[in-house]
Amino acid sequence: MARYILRRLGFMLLTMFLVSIAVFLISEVAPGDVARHILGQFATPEQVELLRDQMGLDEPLYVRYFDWLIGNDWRLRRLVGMPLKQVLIPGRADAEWYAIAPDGTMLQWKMKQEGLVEIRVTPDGERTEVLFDGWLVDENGEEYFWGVDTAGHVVLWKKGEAGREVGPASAGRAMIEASGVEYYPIRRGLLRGDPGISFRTNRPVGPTLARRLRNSLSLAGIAFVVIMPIALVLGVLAGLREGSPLDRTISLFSLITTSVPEFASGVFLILVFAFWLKVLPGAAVFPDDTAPLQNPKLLILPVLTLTLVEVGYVARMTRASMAEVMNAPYIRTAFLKGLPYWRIVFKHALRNALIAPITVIMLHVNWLVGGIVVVESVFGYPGLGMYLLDSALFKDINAIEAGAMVMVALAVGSQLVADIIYTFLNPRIRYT
Amino acid sequence: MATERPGVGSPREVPILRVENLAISYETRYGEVTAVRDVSFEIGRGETLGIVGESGCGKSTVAFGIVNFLGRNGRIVSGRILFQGQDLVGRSERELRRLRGDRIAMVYQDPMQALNPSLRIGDQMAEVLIVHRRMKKDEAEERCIRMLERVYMPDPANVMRRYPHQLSGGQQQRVVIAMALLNDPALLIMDEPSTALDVTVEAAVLDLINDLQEEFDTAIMYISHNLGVIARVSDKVAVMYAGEVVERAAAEEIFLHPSHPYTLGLMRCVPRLGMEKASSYLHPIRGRVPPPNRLPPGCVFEPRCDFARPECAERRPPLKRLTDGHWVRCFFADEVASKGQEALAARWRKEATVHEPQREPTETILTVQDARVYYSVPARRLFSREKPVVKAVDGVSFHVPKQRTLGIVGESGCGKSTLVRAIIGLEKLSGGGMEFMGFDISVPVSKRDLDLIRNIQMVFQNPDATLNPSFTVGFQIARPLRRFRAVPKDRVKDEVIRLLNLMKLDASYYDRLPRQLSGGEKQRVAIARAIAARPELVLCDEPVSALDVSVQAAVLNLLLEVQRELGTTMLFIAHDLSVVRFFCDDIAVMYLGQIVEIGPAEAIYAPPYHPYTEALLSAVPIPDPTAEQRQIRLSGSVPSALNPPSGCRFHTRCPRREWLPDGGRICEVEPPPWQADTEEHRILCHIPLEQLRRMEAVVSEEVRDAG
Amino acid sequence: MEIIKRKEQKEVHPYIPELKELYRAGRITRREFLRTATLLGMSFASASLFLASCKPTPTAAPTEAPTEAPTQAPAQPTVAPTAVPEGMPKRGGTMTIATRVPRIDHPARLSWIEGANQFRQVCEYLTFTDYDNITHPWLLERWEANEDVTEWTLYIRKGIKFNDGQELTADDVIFNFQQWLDPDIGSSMLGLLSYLSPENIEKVDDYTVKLYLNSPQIGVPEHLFHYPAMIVPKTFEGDIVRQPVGTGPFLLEEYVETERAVFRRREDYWKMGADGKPLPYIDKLVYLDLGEEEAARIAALQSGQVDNIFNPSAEIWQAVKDLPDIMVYSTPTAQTFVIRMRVDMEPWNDNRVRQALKKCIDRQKMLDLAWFGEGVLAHDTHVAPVHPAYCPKDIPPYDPEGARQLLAEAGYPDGLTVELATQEARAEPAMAQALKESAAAGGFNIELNIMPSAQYWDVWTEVPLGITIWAHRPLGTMVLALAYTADDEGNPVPWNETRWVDEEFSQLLKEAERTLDVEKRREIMCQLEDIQMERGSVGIAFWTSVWYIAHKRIKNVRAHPTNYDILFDAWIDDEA
Amino acid sequence: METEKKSRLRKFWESISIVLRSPTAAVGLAIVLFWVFVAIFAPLLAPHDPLAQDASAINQGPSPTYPLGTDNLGRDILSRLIYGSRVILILAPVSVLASVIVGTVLGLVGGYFGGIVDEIVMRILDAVMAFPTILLYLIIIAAIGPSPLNVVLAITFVGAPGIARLVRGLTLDIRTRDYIRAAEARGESALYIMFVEILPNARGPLIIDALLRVGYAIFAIGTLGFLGLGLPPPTPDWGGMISEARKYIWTNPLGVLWPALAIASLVVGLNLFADGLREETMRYQ
Repeated sequence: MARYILRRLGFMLLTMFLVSIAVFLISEVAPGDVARHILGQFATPEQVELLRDQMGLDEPLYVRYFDWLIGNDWRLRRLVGMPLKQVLIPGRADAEWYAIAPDGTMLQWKMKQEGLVEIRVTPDGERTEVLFDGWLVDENGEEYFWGVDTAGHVVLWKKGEAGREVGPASAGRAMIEASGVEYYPIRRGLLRGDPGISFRTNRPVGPTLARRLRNSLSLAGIAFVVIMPIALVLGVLAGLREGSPLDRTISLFSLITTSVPEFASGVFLILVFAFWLKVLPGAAVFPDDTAPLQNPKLLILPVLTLTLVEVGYVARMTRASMAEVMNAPYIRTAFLKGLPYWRIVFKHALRNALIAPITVIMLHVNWLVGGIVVVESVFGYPGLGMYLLDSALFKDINAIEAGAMVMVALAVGSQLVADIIYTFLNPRIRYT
Repeated sequence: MATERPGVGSPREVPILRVENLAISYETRYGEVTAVRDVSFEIGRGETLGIVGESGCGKSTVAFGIVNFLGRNGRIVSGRILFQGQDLVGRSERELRRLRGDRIAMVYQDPMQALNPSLRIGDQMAEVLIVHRRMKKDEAEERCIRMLERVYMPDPANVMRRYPHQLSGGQQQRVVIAMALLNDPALLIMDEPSTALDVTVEAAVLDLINDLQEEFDTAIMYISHNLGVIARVSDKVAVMYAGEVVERAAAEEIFLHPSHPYTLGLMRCVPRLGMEKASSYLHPIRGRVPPPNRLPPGCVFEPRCDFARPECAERRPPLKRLTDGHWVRCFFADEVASKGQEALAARWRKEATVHEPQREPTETILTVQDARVYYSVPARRLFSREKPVVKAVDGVSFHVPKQRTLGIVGESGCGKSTLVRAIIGLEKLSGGGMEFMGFDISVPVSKRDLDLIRNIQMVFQNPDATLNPSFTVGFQIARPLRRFRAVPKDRVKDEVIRLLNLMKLDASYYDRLPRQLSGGEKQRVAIARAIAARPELVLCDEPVSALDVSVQAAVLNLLLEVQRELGTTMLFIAHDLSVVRFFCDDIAVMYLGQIVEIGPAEAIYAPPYHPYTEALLSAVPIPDPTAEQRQIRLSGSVPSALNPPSGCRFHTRCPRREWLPDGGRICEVEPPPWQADTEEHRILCHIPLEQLRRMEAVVSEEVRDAG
Repeated sequence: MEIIKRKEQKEVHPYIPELKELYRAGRITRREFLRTATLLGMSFASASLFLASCKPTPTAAPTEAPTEAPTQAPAQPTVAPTAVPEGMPKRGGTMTIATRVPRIDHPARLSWIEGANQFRQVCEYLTFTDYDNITHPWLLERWEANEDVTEWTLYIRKGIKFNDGQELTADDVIFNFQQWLDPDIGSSMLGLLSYLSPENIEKVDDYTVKLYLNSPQIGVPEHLFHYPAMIVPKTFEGDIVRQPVGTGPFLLEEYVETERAVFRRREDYWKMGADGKPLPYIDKLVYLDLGEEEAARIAALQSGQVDNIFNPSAEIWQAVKDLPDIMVYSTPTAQTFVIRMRVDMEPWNDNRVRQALKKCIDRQKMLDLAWFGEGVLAHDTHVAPVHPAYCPKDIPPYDPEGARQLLAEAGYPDGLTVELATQEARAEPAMAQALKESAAAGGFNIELNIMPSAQYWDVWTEVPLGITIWAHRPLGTMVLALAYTADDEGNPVPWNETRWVDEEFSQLLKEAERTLDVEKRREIMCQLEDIQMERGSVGIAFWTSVWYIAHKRIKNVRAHPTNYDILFDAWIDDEA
Repeated sequence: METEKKSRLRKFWESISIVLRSPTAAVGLAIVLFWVFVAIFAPLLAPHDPLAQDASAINQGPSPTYPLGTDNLGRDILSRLIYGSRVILILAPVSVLASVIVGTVLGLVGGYFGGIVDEIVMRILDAVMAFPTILLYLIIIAAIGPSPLNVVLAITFVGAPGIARLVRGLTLDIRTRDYIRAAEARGESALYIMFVEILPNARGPLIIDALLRVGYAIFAIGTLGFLGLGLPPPTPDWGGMISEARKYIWTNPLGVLWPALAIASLVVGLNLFADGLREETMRYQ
């Protein structure tokens, strides 16, 4: 069993790797330029080019891919000559890069009016700024220096002829004097926990994605907890009373609900409950992070929309499986053993009948989290689906990759869980 | 409390079960169909009633009718079922439920399906006691373990915790039987309990049933299509045909004085152990079993009856009393009875002209030299080094002369099918070599050239799976003709029709689909397909074992005709020794991947035997209750081919080991040598030949000639 | 360069007496007088005083611009906004606004109005152009221009403090001018203040700054209210989110891009409210990003979860205008959807084909379908009635037959197949489908390529035929300079999406920007409009109204032509 | 003597009679045929040109001239529904057909050869199934731009794994049958065995599954239209119509109702037909 799980986990990593490459290639091919999306339609071509350079988008595809995957801080260290360290800014979902001097003080440089300034932060947090004078001289006599700016780039500054330092005084995230010579955004790479900066929010992808994932999981989770029991019960009842009026009504109900597309049913629910009856909020508005917990009413309609579509599908499947099991020979044996009806149903039939539906239900986890982008868009619910859709439209490659990785992990993960549950329920299958 | 067995149907006592003209019908798409009509019989305490009949004759319907478990569309139309005096028909579901599993227990056909795959054996058994006796769990489990011991189940405590799929077929059947007997039922209904089992396991189960009946004094209704099994188990026998009981009498009476044409027909189409193709002829019953919704007006057997007279077609014969306890549903019962006697006697006369086996030595067409077929099986533990291997066929050598038939006999798992599939090229040889008409055929079929492939064809076991359901009969027979270009394009259709006629099927079958054919007809088409391109060698993998007895005879005769007419050599695989004895010239007995005895048919069936052959012969059910058959039972279960026992593979179960010094230690250590009884007859055993020659015949001679 | 006579007058600017004469003679409208006078430094109070004291004699006065009343949209009689708050404004409460919360770093580089609206609550501008297009001093006390409006003196209001305690001084103002003019920062102010170079800014004293322009420009105060022109302290280092320092009424509490932005009231704001205490009245402002989906925003507004939807499309207006507790404020603007043709590409290089397409525009129908009739018809020139120097023209009729003839002349007797690209947003798809249907009669077979907004903004200057939305700008000349001229070397400026450069047109435009004289300026505009109508590269069907839709509990708000959120004196009354 | 052709004809009638016997299948078939009829005779049935815009009647409810009312561009909803059925009834089946072809080939190859080939096929299928569908739609559409081709491609890419798994399962089961052994014993080529011996016997479950997939394809086309990634306007397609009418639901709720009912009815029809068929074949075995 362990060997099987190991093999499947290995496969999961392989799939994620393949998907990440596919996403990188396809988004390279797809039209649209993220720098222009950031700067807006009124940016001049030079500005767009400069921003592309600063975001490291002008580097060859494979370099960018490996930067994303395993990071480039270990490579850039050689340029700066000092180890680089990423420090989280307390209280804000952001982080800064520093070069670490031998004595432990953290260094950053930024271009100001009076020239290149060195920021020193001693281990005990005391921060000083002093004019920089450690310029190096290259072969043709030009003064240059490789340092770390405040916007997380390793930058090459050069002293121009006009005596005034030329280079990006990139204070904060902005590029005040954006005439730097070379830029490399520093990253630790996904495998070392840093999915990179989202171009859309200019913040690390991690926290935003986590919030979106939590929203989606809470929606999917509640929907899952609501849908599955109802659907299973309905399916079992219909399967037991095959052909009876109860079976026919349940089948018809589940057939109708699965046939109405979720975007149509979602809109109708808003019309009825939010507009006419004014009972429930029509949109999932999150004034702050804790909204879904404080105001559960926000989730009722989205969950209801999801439930409508899902219940029918799962119920129909459970019904078929239940009906099949009830005609199985071992159930006949149970009857012939004179066991009471409900004992036969619960002890003998249910266990085998639930094997098929449960495994398929797990495959729905993947759909629930990623595929419900339509429900998210109808209710403006800030979930993972919308996040991926917006990022893809914006060509925010770091966000797309991180989102895709989460989804693939969920998909393959749920497939694996489905198989494991399958083995517990069905002792005949012993995976080697 | 082993009371003396009350003999046949003692009248004074109230019978456990008494059924009076029971009629059951199903409503199907074609409307209401009566599957069973006016069936009556009774079973006394400690008495076994055998119900015999071919598939579709309604015997299972009767069984389910008694416990009123007829599914949604079945219904008891009329008649009474008196269980210990009270009528079950019309009783409420609640009352019936209390009876089932407590007073009336049922065991039915396929043991693999009968147990719930997801529950442990212990839970499924204890349940019966807990529900009916309100017994506490541990006490119930204790009772189950004791019951498992009674059914000779090895290591019962461990079995309780295992799941059904971890037990062999035989073991599962024992569990089902034990479960049925837990509440000491008054009536035990068994529907073909041993059909799916190997002959040695079947023999053990049948013995078990007899012992338990004596001990618990239960009334048993035993249903089977195998005459031999019925003969061994039943005190009284009822023969059913197309939903009706055609003859009912004591066991000896039925077998020695069959008085209904159908019963007689059954007797004459089943090969007796001693018969062989040279001296006797199988009499198949012509025609087909009529479908329940289109029954003939008069006597239901009339269309297939050799004694039929015009009035048989008009009036339906009642069940007439011939002698005390012997009832027959035929107007001319006594005439049938007397004619029957000479027909049965005739069976033993040597009819010279029937099938002259190829006597003079011809050149060998197929030689197999030390053939080995191994499968690698994924290792149990995570990182274990050694790659476990199943040695399905482990060093088999033999040769087959042209136009003769070699029979290969052995229980399931002995490797006979694998061997055949290796010969035709579907399995890769792991060692040794094979030669056919001078060509090396140890390579798989994909690597053989077309002409070589044309010359070896195969007939398969399961008639329902041997033909492709999506194509017409004509297309499937024509395929080999087209593939091997055996016949010019334009004459393919005529050739197919000729082949159909050869198989005694008229041209109308050309456009039919497999689902419109009966089992027997499908098998004939399969044979037509196999011989279409005139192969030199035809391999038959259990061609008749899935057919009804009456149809079996017709197919066997067909194969013999084909061999005579086309001169094809045949390899015949089977587990039914009487059929093999009848059909084959030479016979090889296989056990766990090796041939343990090989020789001409008559040499195999007479001492000296290899101990395994002897056990096989003693387990074969003989359709004659009076026949004495030495009881030799094998202990333990078939070892796994994963790591076969050292030395002689049979030593773990061999009943004859004590004939050798110090308990047959040599059998465990050294692989046995080949000992030649005659030039063709050889036995693989350590026991010296003289000692083997002194063995008693398993089936005494005089039974064979008495007739 | 015509020199205006200097007049010894205590007037702030020598031209003002002449202005008064023109007004008394009725040759310029009340609004033109007010706007030009205030631009020249006259205080709004004294200007209105003068207007009240005399009545213009209606001689050959130019026809009143049809949209005199700034707030009254002709077609739809929405409720007139409450000009004066009923009773004393209440304090406190939270206002929630549904809008996109985009990424932002340096305010000078802003290109989305949403970002400007959010940080306009924290930082302020030197001047303030109100709803009637009249510019007042804001952070400035007052300003003075020399005679030929080439030198401007800006007097900074004393005592205004940034929210980190620093006082607003001339150094800060100069720092901001340098930021706007620094090409590396890439601010759109660079294009606007093309008449000013960084070295010509002189710091007179701590509270006075003097600008020496390279060429005369009357609209300087208006340009200082352009949305990127927020005033940040001189210590600013480029990221407003990390350094939310400004003189505005609110403080930044939380800014989560693509999700929400939260602002809290500032206690020590310099401007006083009606009740004598410092503004603003509202406690907390929450901007929520509900994504592109309009239905979600409508549902949120309708269920009271948000109080206002930023820049509502016609569909949103149609959906919510009749809801019980929702107030709709409307205002005519110079916002339009330009059907633009690249003149440097087949077939649009032939003016007859361009004229043919213009004839195919069924203007009223397109206005009804795309904007539910909420706007005024236009005549293919990028100067709108709300613009002060607008020269009215009659609306060209829908003439498919004429179009077909023109196409035949141009060599396409049996019609022409073209592809039109635009964004899947607001009204563009509706307009595109309306144009396709009406142009079919005129011989055009238009295939539509409607793509997601992000994709369209990648190619909006490249596609041969497209529909592009142009936001409102207070001055007619602004847009003409941005979209229909060439730079010094003669190739089209970056936003000239149609690559249309016309020598005569460019000359006249420079002329118009220089002329102070309102009348003369209007004549030049008339010529500019004629050129664009006759051989221009754009079809403009209508000018849209813009709405400000808010819950009735939000008081003292009005619709602003460029959708600015002016909330420093808005207040919330929950009882009403 | 019956010829080859006649037996095929008989087989055809036999399958038709199966359908008519089960009520659910008959009702389902009736609904589907209704929409097919509407699609074929659209020009005759539609009262107005689906693209004609009537500026005076925007977002109107049902009226004598416009029985089902008008959409946000003043176009007649009834006519657009009728013409929309054409788009759906061509696009959905075509996409399903494409995914059936791709899926069947993969399933057959994986199921028949087994071993590493099967492992590779299965891994590819798993990878495709794990790929986030929304991203997939986006990327295909971004690469090719909104057009019917990319709708087909998107649905094929999403649908094929499901079908491949079904066919693989069936092949694994059929492969054990004796008639396959007989074919192999005749040295038939792998291709022959897969496409002549195995595939015809997988027909039953494949047809039923395909019918269900047409329903899902209709959903997918609707979802794509809804997210603005589907067919380019002004083509009348039901999903797009819902997405358009969604914004005006407060003033004209019926605008969303009609296309939603259309989609639901067609999908119900297909599901009923498939269920009926499955029940019949189940009882038939």
